[in-house]
Amino acid sequence: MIAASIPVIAARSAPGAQSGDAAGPPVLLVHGFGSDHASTWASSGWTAALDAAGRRWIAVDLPGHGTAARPTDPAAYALEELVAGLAAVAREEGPVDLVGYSLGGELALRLAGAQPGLARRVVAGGIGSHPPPELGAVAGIPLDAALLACAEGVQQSPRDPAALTAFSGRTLLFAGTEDPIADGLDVLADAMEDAEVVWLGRRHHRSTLSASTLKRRAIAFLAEG
Amino acid sequence: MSTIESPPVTATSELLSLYAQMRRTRALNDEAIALQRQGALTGFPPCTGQEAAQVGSAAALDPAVDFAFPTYRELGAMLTLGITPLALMAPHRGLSFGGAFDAREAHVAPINAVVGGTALHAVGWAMGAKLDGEEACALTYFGDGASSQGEVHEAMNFAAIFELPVVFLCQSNGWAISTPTERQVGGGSVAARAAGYGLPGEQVDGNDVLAVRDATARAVHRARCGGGATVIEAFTYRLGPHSTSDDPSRYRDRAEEEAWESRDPIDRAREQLRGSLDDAEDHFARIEHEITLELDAVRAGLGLLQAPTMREQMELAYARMPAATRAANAAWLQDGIDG
Amino acid sequence: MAEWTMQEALNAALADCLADDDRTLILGEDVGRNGGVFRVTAGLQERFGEQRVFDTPLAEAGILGTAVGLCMHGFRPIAEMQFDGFTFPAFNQLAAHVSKLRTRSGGALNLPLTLRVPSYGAIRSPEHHSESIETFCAHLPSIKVVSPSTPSEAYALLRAAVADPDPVVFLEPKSRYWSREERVAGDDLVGAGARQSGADADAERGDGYASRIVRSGSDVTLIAWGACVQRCVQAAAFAAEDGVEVEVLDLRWLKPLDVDGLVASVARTRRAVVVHEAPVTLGLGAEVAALLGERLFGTLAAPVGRVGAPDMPYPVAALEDEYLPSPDRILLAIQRTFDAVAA
Amino acid sequence: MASHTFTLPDLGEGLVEATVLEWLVAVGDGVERNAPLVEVETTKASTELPSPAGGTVLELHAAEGETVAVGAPLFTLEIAAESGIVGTVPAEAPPTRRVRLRPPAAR
Repeated sequence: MIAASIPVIAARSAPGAQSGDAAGPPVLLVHGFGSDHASTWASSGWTAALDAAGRRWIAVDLPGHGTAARPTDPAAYALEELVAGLAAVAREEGPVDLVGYSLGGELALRLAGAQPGLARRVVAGGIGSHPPPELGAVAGIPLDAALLACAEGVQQSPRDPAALTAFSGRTLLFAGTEDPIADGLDVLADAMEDAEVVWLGRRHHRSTLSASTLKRRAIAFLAEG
Repeated sequence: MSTIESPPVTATSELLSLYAQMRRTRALNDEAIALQRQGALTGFPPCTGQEAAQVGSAAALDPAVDFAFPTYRELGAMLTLGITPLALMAPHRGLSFGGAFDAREAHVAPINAVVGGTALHAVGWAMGAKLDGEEACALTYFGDGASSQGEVHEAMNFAAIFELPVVFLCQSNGWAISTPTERQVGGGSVAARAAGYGLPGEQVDGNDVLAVRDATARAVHRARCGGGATVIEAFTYRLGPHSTSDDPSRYRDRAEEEAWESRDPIDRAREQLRGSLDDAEDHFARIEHEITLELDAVRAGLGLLQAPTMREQMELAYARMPAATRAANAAWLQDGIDG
Repeated sequence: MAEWTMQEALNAALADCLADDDRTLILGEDVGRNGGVFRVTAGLQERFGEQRVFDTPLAEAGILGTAVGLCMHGFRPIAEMQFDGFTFPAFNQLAAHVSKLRTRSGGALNLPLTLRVPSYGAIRSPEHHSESIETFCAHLPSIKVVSPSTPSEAYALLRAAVADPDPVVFLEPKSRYWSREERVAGDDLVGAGARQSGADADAERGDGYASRIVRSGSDVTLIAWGACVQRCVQAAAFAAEDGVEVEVLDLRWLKPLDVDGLVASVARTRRAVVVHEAPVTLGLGAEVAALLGERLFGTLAAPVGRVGAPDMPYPVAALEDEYLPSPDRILLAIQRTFDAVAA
Repeated sequence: MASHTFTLPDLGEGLVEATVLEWLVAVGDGVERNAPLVEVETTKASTELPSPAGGTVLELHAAEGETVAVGAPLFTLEIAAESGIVGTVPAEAPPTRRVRLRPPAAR
């Protein structure tokens, strides 16, 4: 496994804020392409909501993003390498509840599918049944050498659709109704053993995560007995 | 006036106990704020964010030998010096002013809200220790706000002239209610003033618990060996309000608070411990468990704290109450019974 | 008609002082952007700027000493001590300089400063936040001391205090900051320039330091100021249930004392009781009782009563209500003036 | 009671306006300082803004879907006059009595 493919733990919940083990395993938060842990999970209010619900959480920065290493070899960003890197973190901290968005959502599903022992539940959004669009072309994100390599690495990875839906545990999929990337999300859910879908009205790819109804629903889902 | 880099990390077990004391302080501090919101406490001055400056400095003292002089915000220092949580909560139930503990036994002066004056008490105590030939040191706490009081300047000068074993521990926490440090401390540094009195002055990162502990330990050692007084300026930040009835949003913005929140002294110590202890998580779990038990005890004990009767409070006024006063008090109490 | 609280009335008075005379300014801890810990100076820095309303370092001697210097340069400073219990570091300035400088300078240096002090107890706060300092201040020559009991009084007396050429200690009853009162239309003082209802009423009697009768009665005079006036009004209402007509006299000025006003009232009722929060020993009640004894020895039907605190520091919040002068303690003192048998 | 109108804060990165996606409080609700207040969307992403102060919501100055310029009024809070004031406001409890006066016959 390529060391540079391991994500960095960028932030954690304050200790003692949680009400002990009864509150469930730590939540591993995985952001999407071109973003980082802070703008995906902090400014959207997710970390505050998890704190309020007494859940421990860990937020990573994926390679090439935020505080993580910035390799420029596309091979470091191959899907299976990113999944293996994420697995290393989950093994260290795990088992975990996985919460991922966009590229992070795909990584979460693939990790849970490949190594079910590391994940208790998965919440994944901003994805669809078709392979994600030309990552490099996603508007508004300044692309440096690392991000270009990341886009290329993910794009060229062999995409085994079955690996995306292999996880048999409780899964919550979500997306905005105005998000074209989420085409076929229902098909994805049907292909999974125990998945349900939440659609957020009037939301597109970049305005879905902060929806308060989504947070309430996801935290309740993660807290189910 | 020297700025000393943080010393080589001492034994990790020391850092772990300092971390535990800081977590304990933060937990009790947050519980007190919640209790005030629920009406169980009349008011509370949080020390959120200042745990390292308080725990680190207090840990350098030997309460059996030295004497500490707190103000009203030194929850962390007083816990570290062995004062019980309930003793420290009593004033905020309106049941005691100085705290329900024996100052003489604890070698800790009562809680005090008129800042600055106790610096001179530390000078007096230190003079007594010197006269008695004790190898002991007085440590007085004050903030950037209190550094403007004349008494603090007089205390530093007396300590210099009489070469007294005193540590002036200034927690420069950024704010005196709504007045920022730059509108409070002329010249920008309290430690720099020490040179004016011929004393050594030292600035230290108040959010680095080991740096504070080591700087204080050096000053305490210097004092005990007859080397005289030291002024330590620990830069930290009052993350919370002045007191539970203060609203900081009136005078400072979230951006500044968030910047300091990201430099939380407890997070820093926790990450250091994660780096040097492989079973860190187990220790953290144990510490949180002990804190939970202690908070349960505090909540339970709070209701059992008894208010003094007026008669008891009256007796405190004199060591030997004059007969005329006793008679007048009795008559006054009788009116309360008749009326 | 609109209502206002004492805090709002004081805020209005300060605004009018600043508007009417550009030599007035306000200094103290947290009086600027924070608007004061009781919001009495709220909005003033915003309106008049940081040159006229500004925060000082945390040093009471520094605040009062600076105010003296500002007077010497022709300003009319209004300084705030954040709490009664914090004033003592400033007492050297008060006793050694504010009280003596005019005499020391042969009359050349006037000190038209006003020292505002949130005073007295009853707000459940920690130590040093509930003191009564009127006796310490009134005992000093050249210093005047005044304490309002209602919002409109607070407006009028603060305007008078700031306008006075001599140093005035202005004791604000913090437990009454939130008391409401109707802003009497005809007497609408906000923005009515320097007209102070208190001073006007006294125009025909004395020089503007008069007391006022809050409630007239024939059987006994209750004498109080600041927060205790309301306690006397409550006691008078109870007394009326027993057929006793109590006169309540609000002293307002504690230095100088309105001797004529006191004598006029007690000459009629022949009985008097002074009520204050401070300890009875050497409290201001002692001065009032001595004056009335000297002026009305032959008329008094009983010694002047004094209701105040015992000889102990202000107690913890849990004992505050028992410590402060209750209506029952006032009624007991009134009854003693009935039971006294003249020699 | 004092009411205070808060404006849309500077969202950084040179953003000049934002669209209200969803109010997380309604008029009349109590809100704590730093509690979730409103979700807004900018060209960059959607974020959840915390309340800058505690109080009761008096008025919301922009409907959901409406775009607000940075610095323009966003909402008004009623801040309790006593909030942020040292000490507790004494309750105007009606006084009680036990002492009865017995005035002398000749007065």
